[in-house]
Amino acid sequence: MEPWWISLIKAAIIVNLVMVAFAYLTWLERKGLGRLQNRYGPNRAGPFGLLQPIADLVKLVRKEAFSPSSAIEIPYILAPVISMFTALAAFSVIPWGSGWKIYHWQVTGEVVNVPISLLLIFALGSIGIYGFIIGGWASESKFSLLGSMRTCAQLVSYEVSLALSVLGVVILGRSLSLVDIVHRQGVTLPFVIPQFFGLLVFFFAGIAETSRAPFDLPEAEQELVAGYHTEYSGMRWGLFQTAEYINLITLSGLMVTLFFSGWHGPWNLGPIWFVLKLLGVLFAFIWLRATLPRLRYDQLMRFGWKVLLPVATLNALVTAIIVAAT
Amino acid sequence: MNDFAKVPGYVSTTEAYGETTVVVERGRIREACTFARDELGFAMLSDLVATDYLDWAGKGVSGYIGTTAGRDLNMPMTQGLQALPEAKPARFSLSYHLLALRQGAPRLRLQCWLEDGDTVDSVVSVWPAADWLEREQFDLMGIRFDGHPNLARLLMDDDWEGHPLRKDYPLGGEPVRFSSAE
Amino acid sequence: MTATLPHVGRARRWPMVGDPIYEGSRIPKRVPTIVDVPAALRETDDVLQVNFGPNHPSTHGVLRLIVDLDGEKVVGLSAVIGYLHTGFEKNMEQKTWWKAITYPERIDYVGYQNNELVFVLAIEKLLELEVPEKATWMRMLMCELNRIHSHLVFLGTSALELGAISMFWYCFRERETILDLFELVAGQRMHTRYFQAGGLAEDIPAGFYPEARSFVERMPHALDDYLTLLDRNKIWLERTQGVGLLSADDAIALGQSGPVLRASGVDWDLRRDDPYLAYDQVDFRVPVYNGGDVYDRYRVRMDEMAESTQIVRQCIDRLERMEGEPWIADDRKVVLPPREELHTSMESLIHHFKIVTEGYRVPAGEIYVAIESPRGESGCYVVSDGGPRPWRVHFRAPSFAALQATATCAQGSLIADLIAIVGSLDAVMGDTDR
Amino acid sequence: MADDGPTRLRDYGLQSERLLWPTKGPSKFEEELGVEELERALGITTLDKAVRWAQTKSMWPDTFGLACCAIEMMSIVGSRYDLARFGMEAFRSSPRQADLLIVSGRVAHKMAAPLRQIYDQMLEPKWVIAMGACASSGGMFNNYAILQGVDRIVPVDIYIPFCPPRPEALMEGIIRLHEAHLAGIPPAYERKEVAT
Repeated sequence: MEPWWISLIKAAIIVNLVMVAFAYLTWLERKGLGRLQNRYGPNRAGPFGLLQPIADLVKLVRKEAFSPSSAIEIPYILAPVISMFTALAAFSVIPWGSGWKIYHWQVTGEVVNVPISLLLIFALGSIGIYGFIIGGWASESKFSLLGSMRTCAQLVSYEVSLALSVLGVVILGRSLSLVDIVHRQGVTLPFVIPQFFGLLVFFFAGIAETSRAPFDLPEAEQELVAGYHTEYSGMRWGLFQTAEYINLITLSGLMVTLFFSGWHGPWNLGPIWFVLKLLGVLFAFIWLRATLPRLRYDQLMRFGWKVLLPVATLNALVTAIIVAAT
Repeated sequence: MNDFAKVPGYVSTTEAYGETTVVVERGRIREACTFARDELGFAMLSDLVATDYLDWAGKGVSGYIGTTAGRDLNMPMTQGLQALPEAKPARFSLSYHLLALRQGAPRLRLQCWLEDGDTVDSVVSVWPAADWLEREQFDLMGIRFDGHPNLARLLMDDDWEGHPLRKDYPLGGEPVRFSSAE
Repeated sequence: MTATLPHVGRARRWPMVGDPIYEGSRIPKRVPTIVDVPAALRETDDVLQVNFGPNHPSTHGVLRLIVDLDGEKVVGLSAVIGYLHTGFEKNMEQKTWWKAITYPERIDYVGYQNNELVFVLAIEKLLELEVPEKATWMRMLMCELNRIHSHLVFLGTSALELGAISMFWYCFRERETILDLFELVAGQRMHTRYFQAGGLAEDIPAGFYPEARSFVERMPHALDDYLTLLDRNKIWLERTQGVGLLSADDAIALGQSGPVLRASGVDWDLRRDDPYLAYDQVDFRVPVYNGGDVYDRYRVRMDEMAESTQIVRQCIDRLERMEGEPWIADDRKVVLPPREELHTSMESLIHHFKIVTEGYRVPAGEIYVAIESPRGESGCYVVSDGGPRPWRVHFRAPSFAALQATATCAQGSLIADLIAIVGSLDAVMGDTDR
Repeated sequence: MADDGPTRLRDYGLQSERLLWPTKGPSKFEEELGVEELERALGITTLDKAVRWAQTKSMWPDTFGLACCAIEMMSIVGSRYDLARFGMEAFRSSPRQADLLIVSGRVAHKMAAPLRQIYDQMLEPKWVIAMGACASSGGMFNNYAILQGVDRIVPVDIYIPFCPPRPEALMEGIIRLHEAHLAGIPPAYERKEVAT
């Protein structure tokens, strides 16, 4: 067991790493979309546009702080903070290495190893949704309200499938702890092979959970202007964006952990494998965004309840039966 | 040509530039439109346009006319202040451009004449397409249509004064100064 | 011939020679231009009234839709237009005929060549001018390029509105090549003012044909790309098929034209049924679909792009054999004299001076000219009193007619459909408001 | 440097001020800015410079398409011109998150109120580009319907002539705006007065 202050240091490192990862994810997305659309993407701010996220950040911070006169002040200000906090907190249980021995302390590859870390991630995710809902509701704008309604419906519906889709992994991994699941995959094989349908459901539900295209209805720019964050500006808006992207990173990390055996790989590269796999998953998200049109509300609901949910349930059942039989 | 004589409220027919213009009485325009649609097969109202002839032929038109036929400068009517356009029966004309979806795309212009303040029956019940077209003419020309479901301004602001396309409405805008002296 | 287009789940019928043309409609019922909220619903608190526009990302400019929503469902809809009313018709009355040619392009700023053409044709009809053959064919080429351009803008923006963002870039890539051709010909990317009364403003520049040909070679492949990206995409089909239905009768009653009318199953194209320019001398087919939904409108435009490419190819073939022929009528009362004559001929100088300062005179009369613009029947009603200025100019705007159909199409749809419907009607607000 | 001759913007590093007539006095723009104002505004610190750099590198436009120019404004996002290189591809549809209002096209009197509202909804710092002849001065539409220049209702930073401006022209306008901001020139709402 490591002393508490090591966890603290690791938390600080992880938070900063995740923030940097978020910043460069936006850069990657803009560059990636640019390449997929026959153009360069940002390249004026620093070499290859690498300073672009910094410029964005500074600009957002220096933007006038503002709240609409009709907004309900406290929830309006609190909403982005909630989203941001839960997004950052959720990453703490994702293991990104096997652990190292530094001096005479055994340092593990995650901030904390909670026995029920999977449940914790889902719980934090669910709380984070409140941030989006409250934010849209408190800004007292019709477009925000519509965006909130969509967030509410979409995220709640897809949460079910998301949770069910990992049931198979939990059964195979025989634990709710992400660390145990990763270890188990290191011993046996990545769960993507036995749990392929689980992965598919997880992937689709994950896109919906993070409101990415083609499930980006809550902030469908062409329909609802900007959805729940229509009335937000400056860094408050920035916090929402950060929360969304960190959720995306967390979800991709979770996917790597659950299905692609986390940091395991040939030549024991540890965190490097984790990052590479993470990048691969993130690129899939960007690719989808560049390619697919957006679903309609009723189609989204139909897909969630009539396709994903039965598949996820069946997948869990079949896995359970096979595991019980062998 | 005989067909058109049967149009309710028929007044006259003119053929010019390959186009047929049938003038009908102002009060019977809706009947005429219904007849044209149902009996003559002009299924579509493609356009509705009002023209203000205020001060038409009020001043002579000078100079030569630039047709291939009018190139002889010594001919009368090609030079000087001579050409006066023929007078019109009333201030406003209202032209309904009808189109039949048939071989050759036959077109018909139903026209009626009205003075300022006269109203004309709405043809929204004949062609729903007339809804906005009539509102536009009301907005820009000030022609009132009886029986229109919602005769409000369409293009200009609701509180706009006057009807901009009338000839007595100034062009508006602002004088432009090019010198720095002002 | 163009590459074969894959068709998904829809019968296609090309009209044959001798096919009966649509006989018209008796307007069976009242077609609304406004959707009213049901009285029972208005009483409750469930209706949320939202203002889409005038500044909204997907209203194609400054259209304002007042939408009553019951949840995601559109229960009430009325359109407010006029936010781009520019007073073209009034301004054109103040300009001489040849200066007024500059204005129509700005009316429909996506299909500018066609709008320019309709006004020039109106002047020529009043003047009874003979236009040289080369000019006619070049006009046709430019108009068809412009049609492709317009449909590309439609495709890019409406795909963007449905969330397929990359289509925008792919469509604008081809659009840039078309604009290059325009620039090569006229020196301007948009609003070329290349058509004069009597012909063209300038001769076709050297090097135009190879450039145009390479575009013609490339366009079918680009179309294939678009089809691959959209037509084989389940989400795209789901979003567009069966959405925004407009029956043939309603379309005729609402005065629809162009792709909207053809997507509703009415086989009508002025280029074929009332040929102007030299459309009776080129081979092309008129795509007609029967569904009357957003998907069919998109398909009609896709097929039209392929057909227009073929027309452009035929125009190039024809024009290449007309090297050295005149590009503008030789009528010094209307047409500016050649530049080099100004230095040697007194008469030319006078003509030039008269045309530029006072303008040419057009015989008195009233006419209505209609052509098939990318958006449908673009008409121009012109009254002349025989003077150097038009007495009255009025444009029959296809977008104006198309927008009237919004309410009919949007009955019982969701917000997301509304966006698709407004996009599919392809209204240009400049055209609507004038 | 103000000793020998009047203060010019190019003395402060605004490179793109055209130097065709070096001995000419201050331009209209510089007069409008005022020499004292200029001195004050240009006394910027390093931190200020960094912030200004960030603001120019991430100046997000609002999607405010009006007429013909809007089509060219769209093409500047297209792959040939690619505004994304300047970090500006994030066309925001909510004015709250936008920094730059490109008024692209003619503004009818009916549209003036919405335009002003959009401008007021944007948060400082904010900039306005009047794109095209119509937005700058009414252009060829000197009539009852069109506002003769949007500078009547919103303070304009950059005017771009032409009808419609080529994407390159718009890009030059944007780059000049960037340069002016980097050189320390305050946004137009601090310099100009408009009727409210």
